[in-house]
Amino acid sequence: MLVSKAKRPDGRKADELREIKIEAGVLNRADGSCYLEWGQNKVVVAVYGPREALPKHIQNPNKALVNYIYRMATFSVPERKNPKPGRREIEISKVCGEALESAIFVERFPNTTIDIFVEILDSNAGTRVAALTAAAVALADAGIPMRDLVSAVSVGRANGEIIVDLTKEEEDAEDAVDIPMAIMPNTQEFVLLQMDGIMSKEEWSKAIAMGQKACQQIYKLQREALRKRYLAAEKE
Amino acid sequence: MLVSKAKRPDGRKADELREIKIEAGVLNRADGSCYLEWGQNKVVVAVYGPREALPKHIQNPNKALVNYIYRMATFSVPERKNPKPGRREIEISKVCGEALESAIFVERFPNTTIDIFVEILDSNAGTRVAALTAAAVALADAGIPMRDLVSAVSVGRANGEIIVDLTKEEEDAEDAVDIPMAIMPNTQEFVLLQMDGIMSKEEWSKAIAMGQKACQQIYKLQREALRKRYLAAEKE
Amino acid sequence: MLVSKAKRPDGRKADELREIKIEAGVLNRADGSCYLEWGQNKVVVAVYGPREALPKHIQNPNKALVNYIYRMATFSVPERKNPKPGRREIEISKVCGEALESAIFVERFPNTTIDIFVEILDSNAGTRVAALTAAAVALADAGIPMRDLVSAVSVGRANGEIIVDLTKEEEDAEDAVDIPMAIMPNTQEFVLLQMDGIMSKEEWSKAIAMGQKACQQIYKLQREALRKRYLAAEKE
Amino acid sequence: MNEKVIWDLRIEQVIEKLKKGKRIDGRKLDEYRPLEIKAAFSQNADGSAWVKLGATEVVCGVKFGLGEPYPDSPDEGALSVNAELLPIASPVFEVGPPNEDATELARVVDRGIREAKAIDFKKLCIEEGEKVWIVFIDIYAINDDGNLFDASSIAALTALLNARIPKLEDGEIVKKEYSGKLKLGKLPLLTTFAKISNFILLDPCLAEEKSKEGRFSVATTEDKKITAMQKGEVGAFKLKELENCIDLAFEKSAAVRKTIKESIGED
Amino acid sequence: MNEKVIWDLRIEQVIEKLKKGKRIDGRKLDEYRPLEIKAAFSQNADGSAWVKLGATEVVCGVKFGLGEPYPDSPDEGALSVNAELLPIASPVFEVGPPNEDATELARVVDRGIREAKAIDFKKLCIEEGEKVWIVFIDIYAINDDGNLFDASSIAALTALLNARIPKLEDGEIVKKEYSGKLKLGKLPLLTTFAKISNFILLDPCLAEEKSKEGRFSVATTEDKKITAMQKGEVGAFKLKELENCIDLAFEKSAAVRKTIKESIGED
Amino acid sequence: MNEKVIWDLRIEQVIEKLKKGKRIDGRKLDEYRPLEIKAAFSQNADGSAWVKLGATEVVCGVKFGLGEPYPDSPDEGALSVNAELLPIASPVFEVGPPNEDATELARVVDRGIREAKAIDFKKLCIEEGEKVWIVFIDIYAINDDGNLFDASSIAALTALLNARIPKLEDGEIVKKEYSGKLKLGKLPLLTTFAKISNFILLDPCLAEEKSKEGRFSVATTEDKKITAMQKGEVGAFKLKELENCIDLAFEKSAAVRKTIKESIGED
Repeated sequence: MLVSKAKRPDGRKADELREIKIEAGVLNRADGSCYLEWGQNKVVVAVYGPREALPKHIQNPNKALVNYIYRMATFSVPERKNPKPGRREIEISKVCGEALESAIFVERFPNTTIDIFVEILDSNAGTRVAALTAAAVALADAGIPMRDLVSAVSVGRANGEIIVDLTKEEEDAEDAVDIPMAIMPNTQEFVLLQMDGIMSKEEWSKAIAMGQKACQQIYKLQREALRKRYLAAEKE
Repeated sequence: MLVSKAKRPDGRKADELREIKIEAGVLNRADGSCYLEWGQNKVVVAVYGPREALPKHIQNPNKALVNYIYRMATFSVPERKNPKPGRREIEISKVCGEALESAIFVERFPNTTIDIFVEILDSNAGTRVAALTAAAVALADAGIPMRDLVSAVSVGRANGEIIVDLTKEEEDAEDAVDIPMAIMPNTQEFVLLQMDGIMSKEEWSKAIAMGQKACQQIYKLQREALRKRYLAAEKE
Repeated sequence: MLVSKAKRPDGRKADELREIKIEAGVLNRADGSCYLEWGQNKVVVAVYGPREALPKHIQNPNKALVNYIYRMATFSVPERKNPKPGRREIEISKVCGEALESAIFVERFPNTTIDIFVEILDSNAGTRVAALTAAAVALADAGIPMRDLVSAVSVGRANGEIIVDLTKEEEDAEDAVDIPMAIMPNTQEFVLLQMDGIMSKEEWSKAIAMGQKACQQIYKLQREALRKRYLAAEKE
Repeated sequence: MNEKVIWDLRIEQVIEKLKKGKRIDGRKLDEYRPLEIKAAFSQNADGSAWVKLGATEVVCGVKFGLGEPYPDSPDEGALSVNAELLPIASPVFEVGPPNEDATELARVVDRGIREAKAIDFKKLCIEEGEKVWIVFIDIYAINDDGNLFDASSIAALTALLNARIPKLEDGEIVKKEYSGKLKLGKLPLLTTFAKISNFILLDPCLAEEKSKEGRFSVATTEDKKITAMQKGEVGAFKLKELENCIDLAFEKSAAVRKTIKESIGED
Repeated sequence: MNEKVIWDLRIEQVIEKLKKGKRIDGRKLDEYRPLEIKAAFSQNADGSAWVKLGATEVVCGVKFGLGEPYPDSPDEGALSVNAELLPIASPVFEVGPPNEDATELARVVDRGIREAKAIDFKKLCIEEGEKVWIVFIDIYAINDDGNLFDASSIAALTALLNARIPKLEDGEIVKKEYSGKLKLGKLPLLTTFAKISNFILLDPCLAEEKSKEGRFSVATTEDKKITAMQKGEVGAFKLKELENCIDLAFEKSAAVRKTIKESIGED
Repeated sequence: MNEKVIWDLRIEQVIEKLKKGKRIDGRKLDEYRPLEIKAAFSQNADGSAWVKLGATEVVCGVKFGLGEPYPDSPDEGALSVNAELLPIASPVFEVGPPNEDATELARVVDRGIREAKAIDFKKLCIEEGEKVWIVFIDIYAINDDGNLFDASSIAALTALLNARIPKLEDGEIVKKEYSGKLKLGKLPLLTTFAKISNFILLDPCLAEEKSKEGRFSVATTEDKKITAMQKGEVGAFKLKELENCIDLAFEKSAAVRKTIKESIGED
């Protein structure tokens, strides 16, 4: 696969990720947590559970409920966001929760809920995949058993180039296509896949292949963050 | 009783109904259903129940609850309606539900709810009586035992004439009076009666008498729709 | 302590209260009630309980919940108030409920709720302390056992003077400070204390001392209202 | 629970007595409870009334606000009637936005006033197509001992009758100054009946409301016109019963109208 | 309860049959259910469609409203897609504002249309920076027998295709008069698949939806472009599976597009 | 359940130790937990701060918006303070709009700033009667280990101190450009106390908050003025106790003010 050598507005190569920092276990009230910086994006995630699902009538006797709430702080975007959750936040919460549930052994925890709360504190495109990546780490930090981690990235097109990890500036390009995706890195199966924009199947395939590669890098960073966390916990 | 021979804007006689088409049992997920066209009005009704009322604390150990929800599609009116239910829809839901409950043997189904959902898809005056007429058919289609059907019509005055089944154009007349009414056709008892406008008792009496006659015609159409439904069901 | 002799806009002395009328037991559906006029302020309070707290999951097995709801009628203020409760009403409800709970023997009534509903029907500054004063009387009227009554007043500064019981006109002064306070009159302990405005600790101490004196007058009026109520009840 | 038992006994009593032609509180079938009205009780309201109908208490305030006219009536003011069933008024009323009972109450009071053309909306136009007065009528139930409909209708009419229109300066409301009284063209009043065991009762008290098999309200004017009707609650009425109610409404509302006028010093 | 037992049996049946390469209703894996479309069924809507896909029924209405443009596109109209899962459509749908399922549905339909540039928003500008047309697409589920996504997409596209733009006079909408039809640049359609026991099924019916381990939808145009994608529900797809879905979507949507054109008399 | 048992034991411990004059975490009664501040952490905010007070974490962002002035102060900007107790911060916080706890928190922080005249609202007027700056202060609790009040107050003051006013061009905000810093006239800070078994403790941690019989907060400025007070939660304070709190607030807030200035490079 050929990757374009043209430089992007921020100087990155087509298949180059922005800088990503992941820290697990940052909050003492949550069962699991993660703080992640991905370029300008800043995300905090807390995980609670498995805990009894209440009120009782929402309980599922066959599995844990996975409740994923994605929200953006009012000041995390260029123009102040209305504090009320918008339809975008509701849709993202739904599909990202489903993506994670695909990896969790929910059948082991009947009648419970696993709550995953995400807050975006600063943003510059790609917040949903940043949050998903952080949430997978927070779930692991909480000791929730999973088939695999979930690693997420956004790929797409801007200014004629197929690229990974679009910035806001690139998302605003005339020909922009944004494809948020998340895979289980060991099986390479897709648990999240969305798309905005118009492109051919060939371009799409090229973008997806770049995304798969990027997810392996992200997976490495996730494992590294978890390793640090376990070493620190052992010392305590 | 003298009925004026003056023609109305759409050419109808004072005591003439618009064309009415009723079809019972149109939906496969509901326990009972009805699709009704009444002039330009188009209504779908679904009935569920008697089913367990939830949450438990709303249950009545002496009778079934009757829950009637009347809503208009945003595009069913000349100017797009706000999707949020308005006060008009809430009041209509209340009094129409009470009208139907007057005919249902609710005491036979303690702790349950009978849910009646109405959606108006196109409209031109008289939607609440069209919906009530359709709902009575849907209840019968669901096999809910009733003292009697409920037949509804709107009567009133426009341009100096006492008339039945007003159109929007007639409702907008300077001297318009609108009287939505519903009766149990066998006992002739009123289960719904509202009024908008100003008139003398004599005019009111004349209008009501015309309404009673119209309800008998509507009753015939309701029975015919149910007969067709039963024949079709038998064949299956 | 020196009290200024300068006259206020309505002719009162610095430490002089507006006229206060208190009537206990005015409503027959509530367990306890009170109607209070304090200058232009008019307040109705109803108390229900201790009654079973519902839904069950809100019950506290160690004590009664105290639920205080303060609301202003739309027409009770110079410009029509939005009927939806505002953040001011929510905060006042919280701190005034906590103030009263401090005086109630809540531990005697596990799993119950004591509901205190306040409606302001006309207003001119000091409605929260008027309501609190009335609510204490309504609680006593309902026979709820309390350590002590709660007597409330607002003190502060306007036009350079430390004064009690500010009017709206005084609250709008350039240098206005408003200090709503409530004490248990026998122990002199503070159960409510808020402040708006900027002042030195010396001024604050002077204002508080005047408030303590005023609360004793208010306490007398509360007891008098309750005495009348008991005499009337005995006659019945 | 005990509450339920007590009400069941009361309902039995209501019906027992009715069979002997008597009401639980000794009234005749077509008799109102004692009516007391305190007009203009609130200084911040532009018009107001506190109504006691037996033990039932309702307060109502009128406020004038500035707004844009509706596109289809650019030279007319507007009316907004709201009702709240305060939890103060009854152990079964809950905190929160108006429920369907409050909505029905507000809308029936609204129709009675609006359809009678009691308010001349053209006189409430300030600048055609731009600025009009909106008349806000806000009703609060304070104690529910039955028939909140009529108590609310009485309170609303009284509050309108003592309402003053604020003074305007440069298009803004001048606080505490008024340009004159609101004048009403008609005096519509609601009269409400309950049907119990085939008896029709005027002005049902709470125990009667709990026993009822249907409610019927009719708004009428001093010149014997009907301006609104509402059959509500579960139950069915015969035509003859409705006709009798209308006749009684004409008659009984006349006395109420007199009490209202006295309350505002117009008698 | 019994409901649950019945569905469990149906799910077993779906899977049992699939293992033999058969679908519960006899269809091929890549076969749509019968499609019926009634275009322009509502007179008050500016455009409308009633779609039956098997027993699944969806109605959609288009209305044009006047509004201000967004500051960052002062010369463009706007699009607002809403969906309601009416309790009419299913015993498990509840009364109330759109939940997360309805929100996802509306937004996926929206993206398919918007990203295909099916609507030329510049042509919906009335006065730059001041006044534009807002296209409201409102979707109502009437009977949910599975695959509301495709039914909604078909209904939305049909309603847009028969939509007429209201006539303006002095900047106001003239009722019941129109200035012309809305013209679409592309005809995007959603094609939805379910994954069950490693089989990929086109147009899942309700029993299949309940059995599924993942949903995948792709919006495509007549010139074989992809304009939106949505993997939803719990479950995971292999890349190969996704690629096959895209190819099938290109092929299958062509036939649907033909049925739509027939429904509006354009074939 | 187990959670409850653990907290009951912690509360016992808090009280046990206090009787020996000791706090559960070894602090003196009038000692703050370690304070860390990261100013300007968010690029999209016009001003921001991330505050750690012990394990308690709060973030705050300031944004400037354009709006109309209030009719009674046509030449003044406005302030809007909001707080959210994110479910991230505590297993007992719930998703949804701000509850009464969040509302109280926001309003007490608001009063401290507003009443101190920390912000000169006249300088936030753009066009008298037409357009002013609205200062939005949004506070999010990230980890609740007690005393969210002081942490929020510190975060709000720090965010204001590093806030830059956006640049305007033709009346619209130019993204990422600024016309200058917001200048503050005063530096008000909240200082919060808990009363437990007749001891008064500065900066209660969570275990202490759960043990408390009353909370008292006082906002003070660098020139020893009081600008807001709030007694909250169930419990009663003696006058002498309140007076001691005020004196301590003057003293302790000075040190906090120093840390804030360091965080923004002003020391």
